[in-house]
Amino acid sequence: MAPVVPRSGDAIFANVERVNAELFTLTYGAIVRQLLTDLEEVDEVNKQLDQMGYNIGIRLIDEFLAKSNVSRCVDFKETAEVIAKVGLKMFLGITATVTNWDVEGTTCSLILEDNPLVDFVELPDTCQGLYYCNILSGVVRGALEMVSMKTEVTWLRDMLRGDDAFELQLKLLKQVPEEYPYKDDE
Amino acid sequence: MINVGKIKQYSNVLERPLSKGKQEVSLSAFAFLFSELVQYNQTQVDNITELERRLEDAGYAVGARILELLCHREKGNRRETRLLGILSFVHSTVWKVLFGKSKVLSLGGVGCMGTSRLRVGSCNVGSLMGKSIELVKILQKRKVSIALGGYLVVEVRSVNDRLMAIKLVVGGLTFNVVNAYAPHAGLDEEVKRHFWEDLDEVADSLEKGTEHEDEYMISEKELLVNRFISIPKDMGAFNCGAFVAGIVRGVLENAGFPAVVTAHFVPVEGQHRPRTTILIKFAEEVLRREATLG
Amino acid sequence: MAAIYSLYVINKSGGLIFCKDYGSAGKMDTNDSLRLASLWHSMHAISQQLSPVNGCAGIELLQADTFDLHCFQSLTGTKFFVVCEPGALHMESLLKYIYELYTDYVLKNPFYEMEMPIRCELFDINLSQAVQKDRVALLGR
Amino acid sequence: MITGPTFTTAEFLLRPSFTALCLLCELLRPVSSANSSRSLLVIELNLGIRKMASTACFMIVSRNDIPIYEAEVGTAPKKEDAAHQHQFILHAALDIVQDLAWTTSAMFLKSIDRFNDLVVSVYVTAGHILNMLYIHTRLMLLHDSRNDDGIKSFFQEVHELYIKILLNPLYLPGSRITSSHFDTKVRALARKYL
Repeated sequence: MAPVVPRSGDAIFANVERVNAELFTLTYGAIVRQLLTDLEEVDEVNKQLDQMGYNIGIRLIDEFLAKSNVSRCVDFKETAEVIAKVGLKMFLGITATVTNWDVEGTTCSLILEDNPLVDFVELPDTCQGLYYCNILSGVVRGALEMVSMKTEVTWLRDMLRGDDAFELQLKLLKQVPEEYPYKDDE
Repeated sequence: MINVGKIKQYSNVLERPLSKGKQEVSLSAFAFLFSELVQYNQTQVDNITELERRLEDAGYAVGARILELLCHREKGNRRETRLLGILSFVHSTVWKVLFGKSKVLSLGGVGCMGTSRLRVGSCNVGSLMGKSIELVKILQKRKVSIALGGYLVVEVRSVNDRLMAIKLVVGGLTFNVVNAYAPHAGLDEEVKRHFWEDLDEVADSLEKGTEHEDEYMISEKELLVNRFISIPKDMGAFNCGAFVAGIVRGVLENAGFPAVVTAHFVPVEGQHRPRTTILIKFAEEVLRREATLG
Repeated sequence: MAAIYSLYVINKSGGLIFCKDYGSAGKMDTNDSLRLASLWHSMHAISQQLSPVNGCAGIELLQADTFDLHCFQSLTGTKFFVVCEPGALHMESLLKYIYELYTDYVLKNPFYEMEMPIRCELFDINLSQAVQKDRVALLGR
Repeated sequence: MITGPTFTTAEFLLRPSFTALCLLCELLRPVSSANSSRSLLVIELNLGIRKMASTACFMIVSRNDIPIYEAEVGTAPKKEDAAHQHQFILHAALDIVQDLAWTTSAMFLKSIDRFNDLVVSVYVTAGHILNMLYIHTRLMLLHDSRNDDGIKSFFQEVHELYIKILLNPLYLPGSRITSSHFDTKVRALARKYL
């Protein structure tokens, strides 16, 4: 009954229309720049980036489902793998390794193998507290929420802040049981 | 992907080799990001002009950076010092790198100026596919100064099957070429009347266009950023192309060619969707300098 | 004569966000359409509850003697359904394709607000091309 | 006797540059007349050069002639006054650059000006200007070296570094380059090529 989940997004990425990563990177840079000017406080910028990511995530999930032919995952483990191998590949052309599972199987880390968002970027002294890629955590959180998984997504390691990798932690808070439509109706 | 290992370690951005521009992300990723850029900026403004300005500013930041990068990478460290040079840089190099296609077919090397004689030739080449080198040879042999796509095509208007107006810039002069395919004697009077009426109309409109020698246009059927965007009726003539206009302005202004750049929808007859025209109006100083450079 | 009579999109809380009529016999006004949407939404949910096996995704096809109704629900809860001639082919592919159009021209449009009625010119244009008879046949290949 | 550009007090005052103003004060301190201060400059420089092993002053000038980076990269012992004078000479050459920059599409303008034994070489990048003064970002080097190829290589590599700085979305174009990595790398390049 369950269709085979694609193990990698390579084929999908090869078939979708693509654009120069520099346009993407610089556009994202322009967004961060705007936020820094508008909000001034680095913490506020982090929050706003996360919010913007969330807004993207709740829309992007449909595109992911429509184009990847992935259907419902059996467990959170599979979900994490699909994000790492199919989702990231399909949109950003990159993959990640899933590690650091806790015993309950509800917390894990994605270690990015590349990160097109940060090409060219170096944090100046004035923006030391900035989580430059915070949009990405928002995207994952938003996308998972739309398929009834409440999660908490945080950066554990960030190379822009001197760490040796980009590590994104996914923590499953609760799996919302499917009781719609009655729950959602007011 | 060959690059399976861990992300490469660089102590800082200066150690990293300059990108080759080969890396890609999906169009969707960009489209979602751009959409969010527009949505965020909508929350920051209370009118459409302001929204356009903010999008343009975001584009400007991209343009200013892309200019320096592309001159270095794609142009072998040549700067553009002339108006037409920079325009051609924008619509060929910049467009190609950012949007994956160059805007205008440019054969180059055909527009030979310096002589006061201008030869205009017309030849039927059918399709240009794979024939461009051959064509250039013939043109050079015959000393034809302008060929379609020859130097810098500023505007192309296809009026109907029989009429086409092209605005060319060769060596600082603007040429309006109307290519007409007159109906032969055997056709209906009605067809002939139509043809002459249309021709009159074209001639009139060009007259108007030549009043603004400092204006240039880049037309695009569908801008990459507008691909998925439908503008609501209540937003009037708002065009998200303001972002692209900002990129163009960023490139031009930083190269020393300050200009006002705007994006407009221009309706196309027989098409559902209007095309977008990026209108470039150079500052007076630029034209003055251009004149002194000769 | 078009093989497709009408198309509906319902958001995850049962609100009608898009409907397009391609020539059904009985004309419906907006109120009728809204009522139909929420009715179908509930029916769809009930069918899931009624299913004797777990993991039922709800009604996919409703056949009547004068029409077929094909329904597709995405994992995010948005439902798309077409009403078409009995026995019309390739409707699953069509719905899938419409879902893709929705992700492109609705969700990537910064002026679309989530869960709200769809008013996107590009979605309309692409949709009307997609439901043309010969295009639908192409989807089946 | 003065082979470089001649300056007038008016030119001094017109130049909006902070560095030039600093220098003006400095120069005006010992003698009040503009003429004598000019000759004083020459004498000091001549003395300076005889003592120095090699002189090289490197500067990046952005919009409105504002320097965004400067470094004494010669092997000669550092001297505050000398540094100011070098920067001043470089600034004085800016007018020449402004005219020259539009006559060629090359970035490397070679030696555009000399001041006794010192030569001003300039590298004009593709971008960056603002506010009615249409000037590109210029990398300027004042040096006593005759090694043109070395200078060119130096400029090209610094240019690449500059592009990397500029591409950083968090760097505001036209603002000072504060990165210590950049400074270290420029000095290393100077040792290699000059």
